[in-house]
Amino acid sequence: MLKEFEFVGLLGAITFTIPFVTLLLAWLLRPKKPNPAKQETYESGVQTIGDTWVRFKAQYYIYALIFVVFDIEAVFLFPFAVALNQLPLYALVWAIVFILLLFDGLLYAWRKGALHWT
Amino acid sequence: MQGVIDFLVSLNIPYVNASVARYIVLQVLAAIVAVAAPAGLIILTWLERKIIARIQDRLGPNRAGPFGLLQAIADMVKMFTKEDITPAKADRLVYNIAPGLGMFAAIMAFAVIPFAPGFAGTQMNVGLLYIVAIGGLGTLAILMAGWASNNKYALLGAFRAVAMLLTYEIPMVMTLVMVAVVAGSMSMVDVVEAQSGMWFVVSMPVAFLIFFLSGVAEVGRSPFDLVEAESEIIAGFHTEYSGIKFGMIMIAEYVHMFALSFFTAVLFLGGWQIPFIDVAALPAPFAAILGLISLLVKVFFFVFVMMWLRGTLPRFRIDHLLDFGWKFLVPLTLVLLIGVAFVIRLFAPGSSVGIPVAAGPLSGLGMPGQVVALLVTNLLVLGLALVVVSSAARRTRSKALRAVSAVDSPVPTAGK
Amino acid sequence: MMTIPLSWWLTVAAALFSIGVYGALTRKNAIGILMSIELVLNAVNINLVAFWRYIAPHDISGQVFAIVVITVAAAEAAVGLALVLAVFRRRGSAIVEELDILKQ
Amino acid sequence: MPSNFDPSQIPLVPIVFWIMTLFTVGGAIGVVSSKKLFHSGLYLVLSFFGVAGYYVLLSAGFMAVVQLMVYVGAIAILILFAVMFSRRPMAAESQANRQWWLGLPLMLVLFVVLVVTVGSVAWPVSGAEPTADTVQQLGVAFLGSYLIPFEVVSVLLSVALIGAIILARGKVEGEETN
Repeated sequence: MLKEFEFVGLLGAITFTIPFVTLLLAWLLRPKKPNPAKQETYESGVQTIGDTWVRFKAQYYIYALIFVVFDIEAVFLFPFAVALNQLPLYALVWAIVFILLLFDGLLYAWRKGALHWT
Repeated sequence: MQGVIDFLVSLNIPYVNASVARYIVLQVLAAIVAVAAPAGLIILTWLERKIIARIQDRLGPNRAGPFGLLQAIADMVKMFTKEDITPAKADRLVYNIAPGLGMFAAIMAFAVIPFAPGFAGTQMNVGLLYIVAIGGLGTLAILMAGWASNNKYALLGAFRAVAMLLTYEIPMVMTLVMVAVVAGSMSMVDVVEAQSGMWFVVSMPVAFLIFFLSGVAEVGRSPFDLVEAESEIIAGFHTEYSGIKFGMIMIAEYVHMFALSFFTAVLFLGGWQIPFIDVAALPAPFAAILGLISLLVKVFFFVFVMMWLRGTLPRFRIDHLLDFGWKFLVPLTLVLLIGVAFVIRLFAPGSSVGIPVAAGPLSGLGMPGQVVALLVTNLLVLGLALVVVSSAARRTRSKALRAVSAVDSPVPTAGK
Repeated sequence: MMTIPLSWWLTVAAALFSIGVYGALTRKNAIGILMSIELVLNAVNINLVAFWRYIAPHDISGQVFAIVVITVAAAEAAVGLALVLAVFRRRGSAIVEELDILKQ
Repeated sequence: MPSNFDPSQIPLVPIVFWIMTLFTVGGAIGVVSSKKLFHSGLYLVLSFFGVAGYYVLLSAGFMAVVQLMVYVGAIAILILFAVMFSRRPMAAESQANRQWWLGLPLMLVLFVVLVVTVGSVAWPVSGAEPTADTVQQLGVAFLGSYLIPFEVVSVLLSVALIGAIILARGKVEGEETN
């Protein structure tokens, strides 16, 4: 198992340095003349009003919520997919039940209008 | 790759034994991948500008160097020498980390790709999940960038981008499950080898389409580029970024697009396979070179398709996009997954590993039967989905029409 | 490969667990408390996987348990955060100490 | 350099272990001590990442990618979303409550007790290597001996989804939407 991740580690080590090298190179090359007007928040020339970190609508959170659930479903489905040929036929039925139960959750969200973009 | 290792060992350099040689080869491969992925960007940006220009009946860059080839280099130089402004109100540390993290995630995706027969950095048996896992880091980078900029447009853009990425990741993961079902393994190397009989694009065209479509959305390219819809939210999550950090975000986007083309080619178009030629059986250097060329041809085909899409399609609206993802693609992929798993199990050969399992009832039909059954399942599910959608659309339309006529009809009576 | 003794893993997991418990006890914000609980669950998972690897590598149960723990952690995070958001919208605060409506 | 130097004998595994420990424990300390909630969330991601590295060292590759996919790709995003929804998440105020001085010795005592316990048990370590394809084993386990937990998980997830949607959607008057 470790052998399989060696390449990921090596690539990771090299890739990790690339952003630093890029930033360093740019830091050497670029001019640096900050002034307050430049550093203002850019909102198409209009002065910013109030706090940026205002609240956004809960819709975004609901999408993330459904995503988490289906992400975990995938975690269970991948071992099932790989082992499919080692499983008796009734196991397939149980897997389908598993998928349908989650589908049920999605259908509920749909019916309740949680998927509706307002 | 084994050949190269043996060659290194045979040179009898001090300290270089088999395991050291293996490390050297892996390290060199890693270095090539890590440098080539962002460097491929130079070709990609040039290609993109040329292709889009042609589609729009323009010439595109043609001054710098032959055919404007040096334009991309000039752009690079510009990125490096521009002043890099950090807004005073930004969360400095997070603001600076985010582009680097995005770049890191995009390049790391290349780790599991088999480039040619025998030339794969890793045979990791969880390769398909690895793609998804690394993709998650990119999502995080976008969220960090949008957040740390302390700009309302950037934050709104980041929210939209993340909502879209999450939406389209589910159909993508489900198609990956289908690939794992058919290949019987999650290793990319095994997936390529499983396609030596028939490419998955033939047996599962619908899954292929869904994968590519949601992949384009994941990359955030047109027509799914509402993340950076200028007319609505300036440049989305990277509104505040300038200079090289903006450049890094662009690099990440192009590398991501490149990686997606690689994944599509490997997962559905047989990777390094060439039809009717058994590449892996050729003598070693030819197999590697031919395999790599075959893979790159497929990759650049998908790169071209993506640019073509960008040149011809208008942008989606976010509510349409999310509805399309949640209400069409997700149910469709779930149903398709059930169908594919069912077909594969029916055609499965018996097994005596672990619990002895009887062969599927249709296993006698063999590979051609399986391909035809998969194809039929794919088309059936797609047909079913289209029928359901069009009937639903007709219902909504007639309801809307009725509403309109209900509003309209009282008007003349009131006039009298 | 087994150059690292089992006790190292258990010690690290213990450290993670203790830090998580500390966070759960001392954070003001409900979201911070949830984060600390995730740390605790991660410590548990390290233990499960380490036991699988060192004591029963042929019995996959250790990983099955760990995956179920991850699932439960995700469900907990989803519901917990939704709860925090709901409370936050009602009361305008996610600070646990200010949510003393039952005391009044 | 000694003549019998063998670069393949570099203790890579302990080195990676310590780097990952730095990530995990450092991230965890960041989570409980950071003054900004958003930074706490990012430290949490760092900690999750270190744990994924641990799983690789423990030959549990599947667990490692699942850790990245579920924790970093999904739960961390969910947590960061929630942080953004709560008020003044960037305000640099102390995030610790009044009992923090009590928590600190408690944590140390807990840690010492755990370490002493760990050290005092003779763990029946088996030297066996795990079988290569753990993913397939997992699939067989989930649809074989662990079938009931497998189905219960899907019920749990649906219930969590439905409950969370009900909670998150409750409308409050005068709420701004963007």
